[in-house]
Amino acid sequence: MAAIDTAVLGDWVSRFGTAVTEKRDWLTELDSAIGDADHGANMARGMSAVAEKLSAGTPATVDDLLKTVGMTLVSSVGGASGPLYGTFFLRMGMAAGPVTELDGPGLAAALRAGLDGIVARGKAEAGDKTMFDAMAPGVDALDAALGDGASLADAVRAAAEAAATGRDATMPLVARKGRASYLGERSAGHLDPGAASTAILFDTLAAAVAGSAG
Amino acid sequence: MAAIDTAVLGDWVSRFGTAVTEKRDWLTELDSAIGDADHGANMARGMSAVAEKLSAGTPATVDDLLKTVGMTLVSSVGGASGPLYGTFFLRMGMAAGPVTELDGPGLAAALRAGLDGIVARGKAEAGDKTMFDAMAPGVDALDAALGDGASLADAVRAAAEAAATGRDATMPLVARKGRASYLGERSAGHLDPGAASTAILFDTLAAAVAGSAG
Amino acid sequence: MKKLINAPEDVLVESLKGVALAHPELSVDLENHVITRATPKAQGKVAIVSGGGSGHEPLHGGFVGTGMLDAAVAGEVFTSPTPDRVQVATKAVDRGAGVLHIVKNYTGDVLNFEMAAELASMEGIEVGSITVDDDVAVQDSLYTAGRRGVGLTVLLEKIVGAAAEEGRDLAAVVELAKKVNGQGRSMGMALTSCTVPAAGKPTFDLPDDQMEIGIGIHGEPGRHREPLAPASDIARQLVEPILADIDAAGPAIVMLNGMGATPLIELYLMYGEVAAILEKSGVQIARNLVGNYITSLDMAGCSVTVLKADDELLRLWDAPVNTPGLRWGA
Amino acid sequence: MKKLINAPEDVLVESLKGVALAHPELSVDLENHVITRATPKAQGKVAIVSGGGSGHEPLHGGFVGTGMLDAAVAGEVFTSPTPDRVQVATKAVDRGAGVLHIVKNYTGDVLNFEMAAELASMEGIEVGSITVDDDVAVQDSLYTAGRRGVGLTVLLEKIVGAAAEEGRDLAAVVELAKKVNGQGRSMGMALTSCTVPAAGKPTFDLPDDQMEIGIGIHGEPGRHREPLAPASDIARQLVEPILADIDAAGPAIVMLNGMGATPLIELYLMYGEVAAILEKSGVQIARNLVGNYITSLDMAGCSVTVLKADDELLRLWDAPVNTPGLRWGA
Ligand SMILES: Nc1ncnc2c1ncn2[C@@H]1O[C@H](COP(=O)(O)OP(=O)(O)O)[C@@H](O)[C@H]1O
Ligand SMILES: Nc1ncnc2c1ncn2[C@@H]1O[C@H](COP(=O)(O)OP(=O)(O)O)[C@@H](O)[C@H]1O
Ligand SMILES: [Mg+2]
Ligand SMILES: [Mg+2]
Ligand SMILES: [Mg+2]
Ligand SMILES: [Mg+2]
Repeated sequence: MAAIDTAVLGDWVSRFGTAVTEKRDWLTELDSAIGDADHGANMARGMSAVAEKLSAGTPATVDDLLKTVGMTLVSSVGGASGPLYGTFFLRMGMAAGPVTELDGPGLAAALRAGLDGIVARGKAEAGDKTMFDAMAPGVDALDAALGDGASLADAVRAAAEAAATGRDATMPLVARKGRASYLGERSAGHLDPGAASTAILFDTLAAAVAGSAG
Repeated sequence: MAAIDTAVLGDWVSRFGTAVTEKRDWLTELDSAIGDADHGANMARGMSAVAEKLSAGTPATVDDLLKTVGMTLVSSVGGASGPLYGTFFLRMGMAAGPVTELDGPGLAAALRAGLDGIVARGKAEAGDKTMFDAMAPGVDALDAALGDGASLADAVRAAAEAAATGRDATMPLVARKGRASYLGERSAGHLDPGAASTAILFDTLAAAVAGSAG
Repeated sequence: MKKLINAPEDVLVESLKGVALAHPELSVDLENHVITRATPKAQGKVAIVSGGGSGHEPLHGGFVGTGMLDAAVAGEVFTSPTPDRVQVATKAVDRGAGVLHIVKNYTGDVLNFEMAAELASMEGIEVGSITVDDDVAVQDSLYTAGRRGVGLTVLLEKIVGAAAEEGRDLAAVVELAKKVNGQGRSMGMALTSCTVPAAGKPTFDLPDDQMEIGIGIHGEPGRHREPLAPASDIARQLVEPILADIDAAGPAIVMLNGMGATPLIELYLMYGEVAAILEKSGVQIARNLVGNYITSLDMAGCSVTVLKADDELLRLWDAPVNTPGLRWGA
Repeated sequence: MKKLINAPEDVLVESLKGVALAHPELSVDLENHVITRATPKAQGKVAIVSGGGSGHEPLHGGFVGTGMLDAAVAGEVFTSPTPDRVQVATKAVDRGAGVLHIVKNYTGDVLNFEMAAELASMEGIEVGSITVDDDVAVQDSLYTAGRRGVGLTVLLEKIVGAAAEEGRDLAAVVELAKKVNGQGRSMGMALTSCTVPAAGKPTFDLPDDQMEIGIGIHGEPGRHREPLAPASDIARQLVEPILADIDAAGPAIVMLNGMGATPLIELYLMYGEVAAILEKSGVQIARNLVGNYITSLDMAGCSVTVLKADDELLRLWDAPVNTPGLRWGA
């Protein structure tokens, strides 16, 4: 399998929704330690709105699908993660355009555009202890694996692993963006909740791609 | 010893002050269970104002002494116990008159007048679960012991014992007066705080009389 | 005990100092714990004095001002003030037309205000008195201390204050106070106990899954303890005993009051529940108050007060009031 | 979790229902969680919209009314509202003279209001914006999210609201908002954590003998944890960092704000302590507010806000305001 279609992307979105809902309490727990105890609720609320929106059927083109996801997140989540994840999906869709499937490089470019969107909105840099610190390694790893000739399935698995590593690496960091930054030194020693949800985002992408290959 | 003078009465008042201050937390504890958690603080505040007032010297006559105690309690305690104990001492003093000592019957009559004052203000009856339920048995026992020819020291000791028994007997009662009455059936199973401080009042009277005899 | 205080014995005076600094329109007698208006009302008008134990703020000090009280006498926490201090307040505000004492029905308040009225009449001041007893959690009976005075006190102080400001004489003001007291009832509940500063620990223990129904405003435990319930159920448990006690059909003034530690977001939610039940029962809420008006230190919980109203009461309710705790039209 | 609620997910809407029932002078859009004045201001005047996560009541909904906000947008508890809802509010209140967005400086609020402003300008509505960042507990830096917006928001909404009511144009209103934001600073502390309804348990654990200094208004733990201290010491710990950050000598408006579960008796006591320190430092308190104005659900604790004031600010402060949370002159 060298490309994924809207069905696989729809499956990704649905798996992501299921996973953040299942891990809702954990995400909130992480946000209690260094934020305001709502990241789990925010993501679960947003992704259940997405599921509802898509329940009528998956849009025919990649950009329609991803923009719908983005718009729904923007208008249902609020908080920092709403505009950030919303912008991520909106920009991904804009980069992908009105196609029906994405090959490896297409997917990588779309994810990169999404990441750039998050940076444009939130101005996060590496090491700020945000979702960026899981997402950037994920996107970089995808590029690298594809460049090394890996299969799409292997490449997204590598991206998921890199995102998880990035998430774990937020633990010792002192936050410089988002609510956790108010804690100063006290933010060290905790995982960033947004990095944790982003690791789930990449993990469910790998699972969806693997599922479609199986 | 057939009579007590103002020094003994002064000693009584001072012992009562010391005792309620020492037992302040216990009295408040009792008031927490069925009242508003201030009886210990109220009595300690009042009796320390009395001590301060009397620190210049004990008045020369019984009525002066007791009325001073009563007025000071009225103007420093507040709550239910302020007017009640205040009236008790005021009426005791009025009954005693400008004498310098009280014999057994004189003391009994003064205490009876104090008790009547409490009833006039608070309308308590036997079994209402108030200070009345310790004070009335105390005064009755004093009358009875004196009638039986007991010495003053023995008679006030008997009164103290009766007051203590009366206090203990408030335990199973359902309160009909004061704050505890708001609890209805739930007031049963607790000692009445005012009955507890009244038992102390009689106990310190016995101690003061015994002290003067020794 | 977690409180923003210094020593427990200084809480009252230090808090009054803060009131004095925050409200130049009030005069605070730190020795007698009496709060009066800095500018007294006109000669010839009835003056209104209330008071009681502290710990119920904004009641009573926060209701001193034009259109409401002339003076408030603050006792120690949950302890009624002494007669001599009530008398200080009474003398300070008398404008030659007599003084109304608004007393909440607790043995301590009743006895101390009674003695104060005796002192006042000895000095030639005419004193009228109303004993507020609106708490339906407590059974009224000739042989007990009777119902407690709770939330209705706020509404009564406002309405009677307006009448005094209009220039009604003492007899008329007392009459009105009796009318209000006869037409209003309250019921409260607690999610947690309060902690009296001098006691240093909660007055009662309440497990995490329990609540007290029928509490007063002094940390007295309630009439019964129940498993924690949804707001809609709590609203029913508060409103039903009130409606069983008075026929409140028709226009009413309703207060949803917080006990001190319950935030506004919950109080408004509760108000929604209470209003729905009342409207279904034929009570037409003409005016309302939602917030912390008569509290019990740091107790979490709420109370409902329903006052059957007619045109006269609504007009007096709407009259201008300018106090730290209630203000409109001024 | 002990709260007067039904299901955690219904808290916001059910509380808004209560607001709608309690305040006929407000219009509540239960679908978009937007509160507006029932009677809009005159055509040609700048409108003021604020909003943010819920749980800070009376902020912002309680400050909608003449002389203050035109609309408040209520997000879920501690979660900023979405851009489309801010846009609904913006459109609803625009009277042709543009709309000021008052945003507290949190990434979520800033991003959502930014997107809302983009939507508004696409529809031809002129939007100005002020980001309030007054919390001296947080260090300001180009490389971080910067200081949080806390207590000053209340004072700014009042002053800017009065200016808009006077008829100043959008540029002038934005200018004034910047001036206020530049001259005011706040600092807060907590005795207990709050509990977010959806989380069901306290956001942080705080032992009985500890307090948090430098907390925000979302249950974020503070900058450091300390042994519980007397009020006078806490006052010093709140006031000193403010005075270290701005030169506040001269006239000022000072707010002593409760976090939601601290009763008025303690807030007044704290105000006394704070006022004493400020006066000693040359701050002359010209106006003050003591009470629960910007809360953090059921958190116990308080915050201090100091706004350096001049005649213009004092005049706007004194202008009539008629909202559920602040009312005078009306
Ligand atoms: N400026 C930013 N850039 C990128 N991500 C950010 C930024 N600010 C916050 N985040 C992410 O958002 C997460 C918090 O999301 P959430 O809890 O839903 O919103 P809020 O902080 O408004 O409550 C943080 O853990 C962090 O990963
Ligand atoms: N009507 C009454 N007659 C006699 N004693 C009473 C009456 N009401 C209350 N008391 C006594 O007062 C005691 C409570 O005193 P205290 O706690 O100091 O005052 P308060 O109840 O005002 O807080 C009760 O325990 C009871 O003994
Ligand atoms: Mg969060
Ligand atoms: Mg008591
Ligand atoms: Mg008491
Ligand atoms: Mg949030």
